[in-house]
Amino acid sequence: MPERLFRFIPDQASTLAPAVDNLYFFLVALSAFFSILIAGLLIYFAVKFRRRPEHAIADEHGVVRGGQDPEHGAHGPALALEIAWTVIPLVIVLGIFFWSNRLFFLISRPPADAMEVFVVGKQWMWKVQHPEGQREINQLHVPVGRPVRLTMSSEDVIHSFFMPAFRVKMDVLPGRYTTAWFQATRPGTYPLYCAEYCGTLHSGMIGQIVVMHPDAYQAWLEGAPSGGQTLASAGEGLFKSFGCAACHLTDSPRGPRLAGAYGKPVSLEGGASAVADEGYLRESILNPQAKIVAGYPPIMPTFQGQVTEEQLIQLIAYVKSLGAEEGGAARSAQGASELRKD
Amino acid sequence: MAEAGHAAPLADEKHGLVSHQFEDVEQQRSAAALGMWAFLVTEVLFFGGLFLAYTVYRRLYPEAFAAGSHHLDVTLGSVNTLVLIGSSLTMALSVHAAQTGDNKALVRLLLATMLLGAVFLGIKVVEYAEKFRDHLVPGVHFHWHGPDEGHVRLFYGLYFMMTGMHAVHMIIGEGLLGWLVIQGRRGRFGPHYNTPVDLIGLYWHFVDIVWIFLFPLLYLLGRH
Amino acid sequence: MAAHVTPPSTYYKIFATLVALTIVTVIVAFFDLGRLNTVVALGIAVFKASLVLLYFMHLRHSERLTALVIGASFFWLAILMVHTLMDYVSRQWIPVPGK
Amino acid sequence: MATQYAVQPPDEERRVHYLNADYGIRSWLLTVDHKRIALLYLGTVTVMFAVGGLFAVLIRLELLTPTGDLMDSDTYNKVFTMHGIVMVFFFLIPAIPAVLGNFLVPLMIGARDLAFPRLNLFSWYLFVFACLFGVGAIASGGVDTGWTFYTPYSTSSSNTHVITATFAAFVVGFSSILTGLNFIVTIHRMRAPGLTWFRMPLFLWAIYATSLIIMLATPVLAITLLLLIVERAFHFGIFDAQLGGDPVLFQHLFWFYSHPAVYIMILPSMGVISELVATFTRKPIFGYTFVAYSSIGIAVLGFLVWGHHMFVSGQSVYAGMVFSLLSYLVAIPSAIKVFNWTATLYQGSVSFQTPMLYAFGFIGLFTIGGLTGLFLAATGLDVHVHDTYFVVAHFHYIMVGGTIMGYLGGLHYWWPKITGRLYPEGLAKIAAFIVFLGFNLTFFPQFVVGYLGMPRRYHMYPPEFQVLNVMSTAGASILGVGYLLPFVYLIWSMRYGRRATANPWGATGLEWQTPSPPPTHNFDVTPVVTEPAYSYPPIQHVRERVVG
Ligand code: HEA
Ligand code: HEA
Ligand code: HEC
Ligand code: CUA
Ligand SMILES: [Cu+2]
Repeated sequence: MPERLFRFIPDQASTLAPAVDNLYFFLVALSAFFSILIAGLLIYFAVKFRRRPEHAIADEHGVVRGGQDPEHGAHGPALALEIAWTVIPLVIVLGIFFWSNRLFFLISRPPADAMEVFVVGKQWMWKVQHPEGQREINQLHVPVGRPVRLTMSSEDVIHSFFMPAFRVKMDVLPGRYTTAWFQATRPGTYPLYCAEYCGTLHSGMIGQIVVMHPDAYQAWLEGAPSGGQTLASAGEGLFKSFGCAACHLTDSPRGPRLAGAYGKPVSLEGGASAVADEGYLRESILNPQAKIVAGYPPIMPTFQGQVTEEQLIQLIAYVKSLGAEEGGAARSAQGASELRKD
Repeated sequence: MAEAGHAAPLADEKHGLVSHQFEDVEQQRSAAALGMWAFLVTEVLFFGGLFLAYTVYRRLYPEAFAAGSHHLDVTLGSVNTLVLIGSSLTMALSVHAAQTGDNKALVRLLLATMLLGAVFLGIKVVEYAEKFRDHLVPGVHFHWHGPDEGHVRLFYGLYFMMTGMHAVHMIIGEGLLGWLVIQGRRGRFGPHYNTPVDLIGLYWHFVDIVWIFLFPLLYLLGRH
Repeated sequence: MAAHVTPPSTYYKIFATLVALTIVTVIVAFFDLGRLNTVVALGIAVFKASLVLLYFMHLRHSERLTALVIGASFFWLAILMVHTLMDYVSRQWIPVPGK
Repeated sequence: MATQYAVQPPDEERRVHYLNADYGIRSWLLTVDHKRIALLYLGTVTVMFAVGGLFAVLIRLELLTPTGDLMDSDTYNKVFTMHGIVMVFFFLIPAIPAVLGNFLVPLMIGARDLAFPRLNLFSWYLFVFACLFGVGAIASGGVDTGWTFYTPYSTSSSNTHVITATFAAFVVGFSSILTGLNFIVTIHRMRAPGLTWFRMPLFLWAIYATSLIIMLATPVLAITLLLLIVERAFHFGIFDAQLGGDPVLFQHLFWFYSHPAVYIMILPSMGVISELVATFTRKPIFGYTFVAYSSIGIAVLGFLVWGHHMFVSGQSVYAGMVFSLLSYLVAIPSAIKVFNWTATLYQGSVSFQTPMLYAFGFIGLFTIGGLTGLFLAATGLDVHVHDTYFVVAHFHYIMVGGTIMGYLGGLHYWWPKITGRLYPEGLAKIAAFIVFLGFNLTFFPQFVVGYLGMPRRYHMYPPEFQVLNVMSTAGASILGVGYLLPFVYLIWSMRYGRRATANPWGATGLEWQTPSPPPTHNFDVTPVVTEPAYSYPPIQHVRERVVG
């Protein structure tokens, strides 16, 4: 982008950016219109109807006799005016409402084919993990032209992952996952900020988003430090070392088979049901007693305090990969409630 | 002082005083009554925050809440409910005594109300002591023999906040009743002037109503 | 004095009803009615609270403004509850990412 | 409204009024006279404004350069936190209700005092106690959570004086509840004969609506802060995700109070503007009933929109949409007010004394601030501008450009009534212009820098934002001068100003029908109201003016 002396909008580097800016420009125009209208009328009336000597008005001592009929309970033209300036703004704001919330829905629903990146915020840095195992700190490398979905969590307080060039921001909370997505349209380096106040170095919790051509990205992936393991394979290692495999890997009756569980509904003890999204998997590991799968005893120990946020991400990546490998069909056909019978 | 420059407060024959800002007793009484009701509105929303937290977490962790609740003492809770309803009765009767000018009954009924309030608080102390013994007071010593300790801790946290705030209101109420007793013995109240009895009565009944909701929510869910 | 004087007999009747309702609500709690348990428990609580309000607190014989004030407090309590729960109830509605 | 005090008695020097009825410290500290209590509040909130202003100066000086050279990050964090807490809880919320409201409510309804004068004094003591506690928290090292106290930062991470500061806010809450309660009861029960609801000045409608909000919202703040204190002290997990709680619940509870609280801050100022516009155009407010009802509409609808502060907090997307829709609805009553004020000028007899200049400033700046609220309520756009300087600019436009303008306008307008003296008009006009210019220079650039992506609460920032920040700091120094001027000349005028007549503006309203300053009990004879508010005589407009 050519450097400009004075800018009014940040770089437009995602598919969302122009859509958001259009709404912004519309609102700027609308605001300008109403501000100028109000200011103009005020000035015009103030000048035109400024106090003149011929106005017979109460004197300094304010002896006020015989009032003019105050406009209580408007009727006629006055009422028409009142209705007009109630209804016209109402129509306008409803328009803005529909426009902006369509956009919001777009921003809130990542496309299904998005590539996944995991983000962990902690005071005061961003830790990023790519599915192929690459890790970075305060940097995020992404390819241009592909939707990217961020799954984010915090180790301590609330942070917020803010990429102004993409017009995307999402709070990063402790204890649960939040998601954000974008599709970069222009290679370059863009700022990354923490937007939720999080303590001393809140303003230092910044970084860069590096958008690359797909081949450059591929090259970067190969060069970046990954410890030689993808997230899922790291998760597999943990699955074994934490002893999850003992209950979950074989078709042992001790715990439910996890293959294909991701994204499917689970029936719970007590009749409720839940969807096995990332948040559910997370809770199942950290707080297994909170939601018990129907038909199983509540014997799974909690791993709270034993697994770090990053290990959790690896475990979940592994559980999700189990579904992908085995097609997931087996489990979904049989359904969680079926499990109870065998 | 401000009062000094003004026409002496109008002494209304038998009734108490009409403060300088009011035109007459009736205005003064109705202002005071509205003031008390408005105050109770703020109390509803004050407790409302706690009820909200309770509802949110109970929805999220029904099992843990049921388990935690199961460990509360229903008998003590029920007895306390009856005690408090009893105190509401004596309070209502005090208002009647004041309205009819039966000063002896007024003082006795107020004392009975205070006594029942004290019984309630006493039972509460016993319950708290038990919880303390069982390590069910949230804090470093909290310990729960059973699944889902974290969410049971939440239940107990809310239990203590809700009953604790209720108890604080009871204690304030006891203080107000004590003041009424002193005034009552001086013969301040009668058919023409009983606003304080009336208003403190409203407060006391309100505290009772709070308990009427706390009792089933905390003690009774998860009983079966 | 504008205040209405309620005869003690009314107070006793209300008291008896409140005691009876307390006993009922405790007994009901020991039966498993599923979701109905909560409904019944709260229903009885609301009824008891209304009795206290109407008779012990003389709402029945108070001016309209008092009823309005009380109504407002419960209306605002409802706003607090409903709008917050709206968030909690609908959090899971967004489809699972990637599926 | 024909009452007798039209002409000041000649022996003005010796007339007994509320200021000279009694002397000495005790006569002030133990007073139950609403007018004296109003002055006690005036003194207290002015001190708090100076404290908050001092912090604002520190913020702006630090942000002059992108690097953190004036103070370290921890200090900066404390500075903006205490700026926000002091300005919101200790200045803006009490400013108009407790100063002008306290002084005017009984006068405007023709009563001798508020319904509960001793409770009124007690609220002031609570307020002072809270101020001392707050200043104590500042002096002993301060607090760094942001004025929003978000958990879990405030409960488990911050190691500053969170409990002291929240406790101070808690106490201030009680003080404002008691004030609100007093106003509600007073307006319901103590209106002068003939003063029906729809004859009331619009300032009273605004104060009534404000008091409703105070009473319904503040208790929730109280319990929220209490939960926060308990959580911080005992960690039972209610807002702590590690223990099963949900930090977002805190945000719900906090904003349930704090969004309505922004209307606590703007409604009284809107009430002042209605009075000013009527007086200085010599006309009844156009669409009186609509303006009156819109205050109540704002008070009610204002409770339904709090989630618009939480669009990206992890709140459900669907809840976000509902909150967005409702936020748009609450903008409508504000729009109605702005249009009605503007229409009032039509065929009026407009004069340009200082209070009216502030009223013009209010209408213009509030319009900009409110319209930018529409940007923020636009969910898809708020994702980008949330927690950036765009938000900072939005609320300063409303709170500084709107409320403080209204407050200053009101203070000038009722100054003759309060002190019995006139302020120096020429100087006051100059100050009003300086405030207007300085304000825009300070905060307009922040819209731009916010949309460019500069996050708020940033101690250091990328160099590309510097130009706009320098403009902002320059503006703040002009603004500071603009505020300092009234501070000086108003104090000066208390001794040296010209004596004011009972009704220097020739305004309607009961407060102008008693001498300036009023006697201790306001009216020697309870006034009887026979006409609606703002019953000015018709204006003789010369229809066809010959140009020549
Ligand atoms: C007095 C204070 C005050 C007032 C009155 C308002 C009024 C409004 N506010 Fe503001 N707001 C704040 C103080 C205030 N706000 C503060 C302090 C914050 C930040 C808190 C923090 O995080 O620290 C904030 C933050 C804030 C946010 C959250 C932003 C974020 O954090 O991401 C939102 C989002 O919706 C918002 C919206 C609105 C709206 C829609 C109004 C509306 O009520 C405005 C209505 C007014 C008008 C619309 C103008 C007049 C109308 C016309 C001239 C006619 C034309 C009108 C139309 C076409 C509709 N505000
Ligand atoms: C009523 C509320 C109010 C008022 C009046 C102000 C007034 C001002 N505010 Fe404030 N502000 C807030 C409420 C308010 N603010 C809030 C709620 C926040 C958010 C805090 C948070 O994030 O938690 C905030 C945050 C905030 C920030 C963002 C900080 C950040 O996010 O990092 C900035 C930055 O420029 C700022 C600037 C200013 C300025 C320049 C003024 C100026 O208008 C001030 C002008 C005043 C003076 C310059 C002093 C004048 C001198 C006197 C009155 C004389 C005194 C006399 C003697 C000392 C003898 N404010
Ligand atoms: C002692 C046996 C045991 C161990 C060890 C164990 N689990 Fe479990 N797990 C269970 C049982 C039993 C259930 C079903 C009951 C429940 O929901 O708590 C379960 C449920 C789950 C679920 C929810 C499954 C579904 O179908 O909805 C997940 C996910 C899970 N475990 C992951 C793990 C992981 C990851 C580990 C290791 C870090 C682990 N478990 C270790 C026994 C165990
Ligand atoms: Cu992390 Cu701010
Ligand atoms: Cu808001």
